[in-house]
Amino acid sequence: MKFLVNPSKFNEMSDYLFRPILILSIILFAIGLLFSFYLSPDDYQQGSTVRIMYVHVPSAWLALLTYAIMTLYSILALAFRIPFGFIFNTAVAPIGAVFTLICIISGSLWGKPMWGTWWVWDARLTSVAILFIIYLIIIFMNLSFENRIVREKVVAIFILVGSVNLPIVKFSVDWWNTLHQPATISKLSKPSIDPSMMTPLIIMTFAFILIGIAIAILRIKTEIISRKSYLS
Amino acid sequence: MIIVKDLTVERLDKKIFENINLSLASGNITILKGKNGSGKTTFLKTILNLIVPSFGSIYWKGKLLRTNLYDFYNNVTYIADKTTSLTKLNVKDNINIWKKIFLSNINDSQIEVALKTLKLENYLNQKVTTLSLGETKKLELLRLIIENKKIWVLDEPLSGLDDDSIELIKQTFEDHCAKEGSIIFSSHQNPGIYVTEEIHL
Amino acid sequence: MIIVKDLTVERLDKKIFENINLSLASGNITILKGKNGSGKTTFLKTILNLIVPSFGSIYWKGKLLRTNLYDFYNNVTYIADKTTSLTKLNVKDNINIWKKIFLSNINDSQIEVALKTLKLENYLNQKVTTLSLGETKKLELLRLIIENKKIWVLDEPLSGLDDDSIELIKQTFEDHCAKEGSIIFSSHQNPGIYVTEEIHL
Amino acid sequence: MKFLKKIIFFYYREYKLNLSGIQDILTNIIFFFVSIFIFIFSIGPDKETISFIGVGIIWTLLLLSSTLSLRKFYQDDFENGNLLIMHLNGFSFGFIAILKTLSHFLFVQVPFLLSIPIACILLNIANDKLFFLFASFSIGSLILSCLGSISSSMNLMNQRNFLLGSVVVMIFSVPVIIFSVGIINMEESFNSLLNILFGILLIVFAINPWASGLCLKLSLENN
Amino acid sequence: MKFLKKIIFFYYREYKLNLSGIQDILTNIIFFFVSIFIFIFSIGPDKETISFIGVGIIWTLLLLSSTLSLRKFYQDDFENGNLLIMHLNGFSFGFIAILKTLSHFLFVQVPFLLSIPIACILLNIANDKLFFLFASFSIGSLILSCLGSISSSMNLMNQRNFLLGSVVVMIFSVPVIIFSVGIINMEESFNSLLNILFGILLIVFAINPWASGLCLKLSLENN
Ligand code: HEM
Ligand SMILES: Nc1ncnc2c1ncn2[C@@H]1O[C@H](COP(=O)(O)OP(=O)(O)OP(=O)(O)O)[C@@H](O)[C@H]1O
Ligand SMILES: Nc1ncnc2c1ncn2[C@@H]1O[C@H](COP(=O)(O)OP(=O)(O)OP(=O)(O)O)[C@@H](O)[C@H]1O
Ligand SMILES: [Mg+2]
Ligand SMILES: [Mg+2]
Repeated sequence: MKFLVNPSKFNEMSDYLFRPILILSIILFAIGLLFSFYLSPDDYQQGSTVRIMYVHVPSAWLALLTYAIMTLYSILALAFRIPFGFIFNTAVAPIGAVFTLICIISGSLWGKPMWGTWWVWDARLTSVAILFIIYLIIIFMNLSFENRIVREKVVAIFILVGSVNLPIVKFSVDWWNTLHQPATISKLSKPSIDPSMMTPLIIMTFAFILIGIAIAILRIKTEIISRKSYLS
Repeated sequence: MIIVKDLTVERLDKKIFENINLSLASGNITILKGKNGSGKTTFLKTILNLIVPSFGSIYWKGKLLRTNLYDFYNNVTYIADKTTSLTKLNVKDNINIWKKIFLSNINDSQIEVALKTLKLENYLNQKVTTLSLGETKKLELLRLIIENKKIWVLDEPLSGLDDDSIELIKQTFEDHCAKEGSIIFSSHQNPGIYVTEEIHL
Repeated sequence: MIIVKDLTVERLDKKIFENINLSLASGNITILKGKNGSGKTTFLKTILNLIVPSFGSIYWKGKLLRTNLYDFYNNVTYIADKTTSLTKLNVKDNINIWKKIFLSNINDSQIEVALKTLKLENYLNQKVTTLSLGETKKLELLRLIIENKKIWVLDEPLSGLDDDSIELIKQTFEDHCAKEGSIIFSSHQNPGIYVTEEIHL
Repeated sequence: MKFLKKIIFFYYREYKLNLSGIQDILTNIIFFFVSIFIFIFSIGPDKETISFIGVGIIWTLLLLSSTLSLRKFYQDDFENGNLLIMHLNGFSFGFIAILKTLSHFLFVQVPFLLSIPIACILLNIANDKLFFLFASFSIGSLILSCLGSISSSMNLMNQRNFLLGSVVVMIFSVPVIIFSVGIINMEESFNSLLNILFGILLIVFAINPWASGLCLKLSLENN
Repeated sequence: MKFLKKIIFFYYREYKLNLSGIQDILTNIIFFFVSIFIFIFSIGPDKETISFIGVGIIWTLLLLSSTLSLRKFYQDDFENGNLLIMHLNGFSFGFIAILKTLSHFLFVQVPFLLSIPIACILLNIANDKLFFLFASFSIGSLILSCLGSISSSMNLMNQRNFLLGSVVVMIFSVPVIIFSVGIINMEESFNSLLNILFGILLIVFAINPWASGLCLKLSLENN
């Protein structure tokens, strides 16, 4: 597992893995799209808008997952002085931001037919919006601080502090009585057992994960190259 | 009092200077010479522990400077190559602020004398922005008198001054050395100031 | 080209200088000397019509300067006693901005040569804040080349420069005069620049 | 031609100074949204209330952003001598004032303008109000830029009474803002009211180069 | 004794400096009141709504205007070398950070605090809430000053993108705001909640000298 913390090991490993991952992700994505558009039934209440779920939920999960991993790497980088953590964070933040954006946009598109508005200020949506802004701040910090050493540390600390937001996103629906959860659970509780909806969701989730990994590999590699001078 | 051993400083991975040695005893004047960009300012800042050298060490009273920093700071006045007076305020306010914030033990009459010799006595109520270049510089140099410390670290103290003022500075330097003070300053020209050591960067 | 007659300038009801005369023909170099606060900067600014004199008049090409201002401005480069480069940007950006905003007819290779002779070619991507004092000054003087005007009005162009750079400036001055340009500059020391006229304030 | 080039390059310079890249504009926009968030957090998520005061929030933020940047208006260029250098290169003071005002509008206010549609979604402002908001907002923000230019050029002078003057100018913006905010809720007479706003804009726009130019000239003389 | 004197004289200096920039403070306060007017006008004269959201508005405006003044926090003293000179005269960076934070509180936030009673009248906030508002506001604004100190010292290393620092401060202050606004509407448990707010203050106050001091040191090294 050394390749998860060591740049050169990571480079070796990713050379093996990149192609299979890319191919697999494309295949999965195609199957997933096929399933979600043709092979899954309409929801008896939501009609075909339920298909937004196959984009919305995986992207939401990945947005959270990415941030969680970034938090882990920040701890690694700060506490154990593993520079790969900084590299990882710099490379992966935009990916997480994109997932969050997809989640927000698909959610809004879903919300218009379901709730009647694009946006409400309930706890989940608000905390996701804040997650998005945190991602953006991380990206901009990376772009605008000049001193590399300072920048990395500041960003890592910021990621750590910002991780407070994660449980809020995840559990906001349980902690507060919000619009988001009732609207979904009450209507999906029966169908969610239905494998015809579960399968495409799982396939899409894996497709999203693999695409994320593929892009992350590319970005991490460029990041490693741009830091060659001090890593070696 | 200050001993510098094999100092090497890098900035943005570029070596600025290498293996500079210096020992500044009390009563000494050291001049720092070198081309533009040769690292005079950097050297002075390194001595003041504002820049971390990549190699070499600095001693103050026999101990490593870093371990003994505030005692060193209590004994040193630094005049930077740019002016630090508050441009929005007038000369008098600036002097007052300095006097207070440096806990100066100089009394008013001494400052008045200094102002007079520097020919600044008529500008007390003028804002610093409206002073001429040389006048601002002279105001800055007044800090030497106000702070009244033993070691003077001066970055281009002579630039922008006229001949009379330079003569004055020369005398001030000599007085200071006679009182066991020590001076290290950088300058492109040396109009006859007697120096004990010359460092070329 | 420029003729100054009986110029008297007051500031805050204080007479700075009185009855100064000057005539600057093409190919001439005039040096302005005087103590700190004697009014060199004020004089140069008055010539540039930035300060209204209380007495006397300035002529440009035989006409009153004030009636002919923008033609005059089209022919003059002013280097102030402080630096005007944008400190937040790097050297390259500054040069680019200057080139564009002055509608410079100088091409890139000429600028490159100038950068090389000024030894600034390695600092193109460095921010101006991190340049040394002399480097900033040299960058400022680059404006002379970029603007490429006939009359140079320079306030203490030599301060902060090392001997090599001063030599370079000297040569640049001579070249400029040979090309029918004229220069008026203020300086506390004159390291052997040949001047046609010396004005003492 | 030369004139046009000068204008273009002036804005090239302003662009370089104001933005080191796209991320700066985006930061502006994020700032806007975060401010909206903060408002909502402190006011509460009640939909009705939010759409009620939405216009007020947007206007306040506009005002904030333009006062926030007033210090930069002339101060930097004045202190580092760039104003002088530009003047010596054929920009008259009045002209500089016009260009600077538009640059303030362009680089500070326009990013906000662009994010208004999204803000309207977040704040539950009805779509049909969007046009009114946009129109009154763009005119109003130009007025604010002009007033800001006058006030901050006055600020350059180091005499006390001018300092007060700059504050007084800021106070002038109060009726303008209140007027513009009011406009949006009066859809019937919107056009005639907008005309009045436009008239105010013309007046300040005409005064601005003259007043700011004079202040710039005077402050350079005293420096 | 010497220590105390240094502190006193530090504030003498800050006082002199701030007095010369009095128009900035005035502009801030004008901004504050103008914004309140905007809200009143956009909401209409409905007293209920106004007093309902009044506290939230005051809080948000406080936050926005303290970010408005962040630019001045260290920038000036950093650029003209005064930070350096003070450090060389025995002020450690962390100490400077503490003093500066308090000075920001004193010269920027306190004027606001003083104008709260007037704002309360304008916004129809009940008198008995004034005390709660004051208490939570003073603690909250100190928290904001600390956050501001950290962010603007960080910004010294990143002088281009000033707003980024403000955005960071604002994001961090979201919980503070939610909390403080909540406090005021829960009069029964006010004291215990205030204690929590006070706890947050202690945390940021403890982090501040360390974090800001480090940033100041690093940015001086790179200048
Ligand atoms: C912009 C608006 C929206 C945002 C930001 C958003 C955000 C999220 C997030 C972050 C999750 C992941 C939660 C977790 O992992 O537990 C999620 C899950 C989910 N969302 Fe949304 N959402 C939005 C709108 C909607 C709408 C309109 C619907 C449907 C009516 C919806 C239905 C769901 C469902 C069914 C899940 C699956 C997981 C679960 O049941 O908890 N979302 N959303
Ligand atoms: N913060 C910095 N980052 C990177 N390089 C720097 C920084 N500060 C200075 N330098 C570079 O270090 C070199 C030495 O600068 P320094 O200011 O010490 O020169 P100097 O000898 O004082 O020159 P001058 O006579 O012009 O004042 C210069 O080439 C300068 O560009
Ligand atoms: N705006 C102003 N208001 C009032 N007095 C001023 C103003 N500007 C300059 N002065 C005064 O005018 C005198 C001349 O200033 P000037 O800057 O012309 O001197 P200088 O000859 O350039 O001196 P230096 O050699 O120091 O640069 C100085 O005594 C200065 O204090
Ligand atoms: Mg130097
Ligand atoms: Mg001068």
